[in-house]
Amino acid sequence: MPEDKESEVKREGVDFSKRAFIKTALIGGIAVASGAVIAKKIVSNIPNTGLTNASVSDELQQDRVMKDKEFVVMSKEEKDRMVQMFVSEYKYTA
Amino acid sequence: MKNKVSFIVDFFSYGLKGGSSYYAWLGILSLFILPWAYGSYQQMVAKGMIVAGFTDQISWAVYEGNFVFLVGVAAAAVTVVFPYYVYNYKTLKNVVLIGEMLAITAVLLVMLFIIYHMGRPDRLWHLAPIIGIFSWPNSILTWDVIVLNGYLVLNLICAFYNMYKRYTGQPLNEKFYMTFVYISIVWALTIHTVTAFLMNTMATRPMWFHSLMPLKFLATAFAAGPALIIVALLTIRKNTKLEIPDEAINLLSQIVVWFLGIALFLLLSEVVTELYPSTEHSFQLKYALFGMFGLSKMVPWSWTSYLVMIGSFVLLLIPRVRKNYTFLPIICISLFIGIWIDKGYALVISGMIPSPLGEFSEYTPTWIEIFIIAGNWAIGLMIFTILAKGAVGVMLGDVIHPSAAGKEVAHH
Amino acid sequence: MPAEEKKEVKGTTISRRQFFKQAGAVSAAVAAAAASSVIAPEEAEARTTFAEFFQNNYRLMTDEEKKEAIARLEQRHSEEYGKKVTVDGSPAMKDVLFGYALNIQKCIGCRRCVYACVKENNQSRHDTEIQWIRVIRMEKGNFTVDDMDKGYPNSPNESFGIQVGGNAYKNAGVALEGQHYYQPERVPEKDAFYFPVQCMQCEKPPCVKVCPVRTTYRDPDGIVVIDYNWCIGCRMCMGACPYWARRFNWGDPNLPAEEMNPKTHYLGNRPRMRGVVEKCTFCLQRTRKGRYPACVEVCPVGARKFGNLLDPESEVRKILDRKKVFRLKADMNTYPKFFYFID
Amino acid sequence: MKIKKITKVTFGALVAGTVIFGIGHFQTQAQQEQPAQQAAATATVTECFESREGYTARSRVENVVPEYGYPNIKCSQTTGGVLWWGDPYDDTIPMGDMPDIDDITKGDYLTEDAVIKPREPQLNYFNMDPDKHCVMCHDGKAVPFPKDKKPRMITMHQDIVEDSMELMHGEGAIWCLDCHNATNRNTLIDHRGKEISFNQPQKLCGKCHGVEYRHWRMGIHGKRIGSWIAGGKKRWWVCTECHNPHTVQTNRFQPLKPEPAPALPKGMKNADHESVHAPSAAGHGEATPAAMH
Repeated sequence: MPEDKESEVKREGVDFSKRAFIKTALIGGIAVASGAVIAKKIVSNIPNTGLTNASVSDELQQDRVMKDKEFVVMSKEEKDRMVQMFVSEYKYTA
Repeated sequence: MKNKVSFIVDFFSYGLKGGSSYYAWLGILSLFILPWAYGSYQQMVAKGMIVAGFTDQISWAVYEGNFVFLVGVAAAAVTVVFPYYVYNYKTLKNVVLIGEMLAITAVLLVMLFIIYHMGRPDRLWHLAPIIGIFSWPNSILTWDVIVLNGYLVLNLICAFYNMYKRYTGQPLNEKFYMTFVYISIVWALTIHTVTAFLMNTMATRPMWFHSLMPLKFLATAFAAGPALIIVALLTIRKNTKLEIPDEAINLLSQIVVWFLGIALFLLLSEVVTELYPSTEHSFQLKYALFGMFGLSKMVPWSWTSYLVMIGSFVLLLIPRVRKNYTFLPIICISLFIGIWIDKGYALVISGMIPSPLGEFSEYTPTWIEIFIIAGNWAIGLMIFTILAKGAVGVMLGDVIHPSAAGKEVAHH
Repeated sequence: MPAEEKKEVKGTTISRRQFFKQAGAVSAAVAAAAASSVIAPEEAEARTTFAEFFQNNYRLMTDEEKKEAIARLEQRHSEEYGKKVTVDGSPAMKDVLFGYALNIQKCIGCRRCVYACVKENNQSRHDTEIQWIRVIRMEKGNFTVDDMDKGYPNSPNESFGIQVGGNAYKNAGVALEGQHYYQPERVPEKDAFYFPVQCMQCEKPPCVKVCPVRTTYRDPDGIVVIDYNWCIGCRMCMGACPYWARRFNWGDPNLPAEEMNPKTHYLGNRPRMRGVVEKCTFCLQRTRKGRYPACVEVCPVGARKFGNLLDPESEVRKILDRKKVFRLKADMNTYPKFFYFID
Repeated sequence: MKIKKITKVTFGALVAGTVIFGIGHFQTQAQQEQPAQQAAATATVTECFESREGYTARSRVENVVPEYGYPNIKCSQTTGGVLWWGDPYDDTIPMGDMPDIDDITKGDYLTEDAVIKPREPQLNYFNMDPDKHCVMCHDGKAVPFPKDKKPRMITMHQDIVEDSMELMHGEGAIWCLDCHNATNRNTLIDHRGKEISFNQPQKLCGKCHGVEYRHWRMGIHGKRIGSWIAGGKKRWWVCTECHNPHTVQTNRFQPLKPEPAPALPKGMKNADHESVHAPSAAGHGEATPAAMH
């Protein structure tokens, strides 16, 4: 009985070998291609990372912090309404 | 006119006379006057408020706290006036005048403290209507000026009119008198409510900015005020011939328990409301209860106050303790001090921490400030002693116009 | 009765004034000759404080009274500081409503604005030190994305096997929680940004509302000013201000004569006295003459912008048009005219 | 008897108190005088920089407005920065012409009264001839011109430009002669070969940084002092007065020494509690229940 099982597994492996090969090849191909793309991306970015990071951290950091703080930025309409209020309600009293 | 002058003279000369223990008491109080005078000179004349522990971060402190607390004590006179006049609770007959004397003293003391709180007391006249600018109704402070002065006047009228009529042996003009009594009952509620508004309308101080504040103010006031009246009554009963029935004291101690219970309930709901969501609005309360960022000067104070309040409440719930007149004054005094810490110290000061810009700092009273506060209290106690003594004299019939001696007139 | 009293008050002031006029020439000469004299300033102070005691709120003074009050101050301060001090009383300019904008991304936290303000506005230098601008250093916080996946509490007994997200039990922070007393070697620092706060000259100022004697009020150009001579020092305004913009002279201000800025305004930077509140006025002694406030001029990175909100060509209006703008504590509904912006 | 005793004690206390009071009063007076002496003892810095350390050093001149006894500038005693301008236009020249920009705002009203602090007088390297400076060497003979603009390291001029070896600007895509004029080194040059004065670097910078340039022209970028009134006289800060063009990529502004922290509130010994803060960050903030966008 154990022999039977073994042979069955082997048989299955043989039976699906072609399809399995195509599958492997496809996945492998995609993996290689995407790996290459990623590698290319990484490699092409290497010379600039220092400067880019420095720039990003310097320029964008406060922006990020402000977003974390969630101070409410006024919408365009809100600003216009406010300015309109300032202008229309201005009154000079000596 | 002549009668009035002789009444005043008799009233105060009786108030200033007493046995050796009476003088010893006044003598002890007058010992506080010297450091007080030194402190007052430093603050008012020599250097300004810099001699006290104030900072721009904590710009309201103990003077304001004492002010708030004493407004409550003043308002508490209503706890004896109300049952006596509205419910005709006759056992309070001899208590009402003491309560009114306490109210007068407390309002005077309130004004004394607020003068120390002001940066420019010499410019107080700017606040006077007509010659100055009285920004009523916009500024809550002006409301407070009105209610406090009004309350002082009402109490002076009620108490001294009553006493003067007793002095001359004339009957009271019921209509005139009762009108003022009823007005003063309502007025008493307004003074502490308005004082609470003074603080809780400051939206930028989250610890004060909630609508429970006036309620909590009244509840604590109606616990602290009667507690002091109980102590005064027991002292008077022990040292004078004035008859004060046990029922009167029992009623007052019941009032203390009830309002203390309400105050503790309000405190609990405030604590849960603030601490559970734990938003930034809870920072002030958290600072008071647990300290924040290693700053914890307020913690022992606030816990002492809360524990004293809870302990007194539990003890006073037991009728046997409440009716034990050796324990009762001890509990009353500690409760009075406990509520003073809560309202006069912790509430005002932790309400200012952190500052609206989130800056944490701590408050340290200076010695000069302590001298001034102790001196003010000594002055207050002195005024109260003399006024109460005079009132006792009137009630006993010792202070009486020669022409009225021996007459019996029914009085409230 | 009150009217009579007023007349009396006025009478006293005038007679004092006449006395000054007679003594004026003499004392001016004395001041010029002996600027270092210790007695002169004290005398000058004693003479003027009496008259100042009875003067009315600046807003209610007649032009004549204003002139008198100003002349009194000019003479006294000139003697006191040993140089010619002018006290300007110029009213708000017509068709001007001042607005301020601050680029929060550019601010490097160098605190130069703080000290420029102190120099311009004659604040007390020490005991107690008064500064109208406070710069807060803020950091990126600990509410991190990483923590979102973490469970709390860590003990399996209490967690019921359910994650609640690592931030749920943490306290919320304050918008303005940060360091006020930062002192690094160099600014700007990495991982920090800086948030200067000063008076916002609110359109709906809570401080004005609570003042019991209306010593603080809003002038037509939108500046909330204080008549230092009318202030009773009750500090209601300090309690009500959501921006902690007001400072109090706890003691006599310490202003060295050589550092004193002699070009002053009655409602602005004239030397203050003990026991009164003071605050930023957007340097109205300058801005009402057309000059930028001192903090705008001194900012080394140009983060501060100032102008007329009624003029669409002004720098502030252009910023409102083009930049992302927010207001501090906008929910207080105070309508601040101080805007923070980002590029 | 007791009353007499009490009176005696009270009187004694009164006398003792008066003595203590007197001593205390004089002591406190003595304390008050100390800080004033300290303040007088501090030295006065008379030269300080404006925005960028090492770029503009300005000397303090007394009595610019004799009526008030103003100095033209006040210097920080602690950091050497300018803290206050008495005369905002001191030492300036007119901006000169500026090309129009096609902006939606009306006109170019600001240029008329614009003044700048000229940079050219500061170019005093080998300043024997006022017209020459850089041209003394870079005349095409003493130092040969490079034939192309390919970026390369140079070792020259680390004495004038400390960061010349590590040019960050342009991330390696540009180099010296993209901005500096090869044939007339006293000037800058733009990509079309137009000579630009060192006084007006914005004409060069604006060629790439158009948005910043337009905002600068509008007055919403950069620094100006003088009159806030639209069209009023202003001293404009030009690009290089704030930004170091060689290192601007990493440091938008050169780090500075900050002015001292405010005095701690009375009763506080240190500000250590501030560092205990768990810095909040994502806290919603009083003003700020909603998200930013």
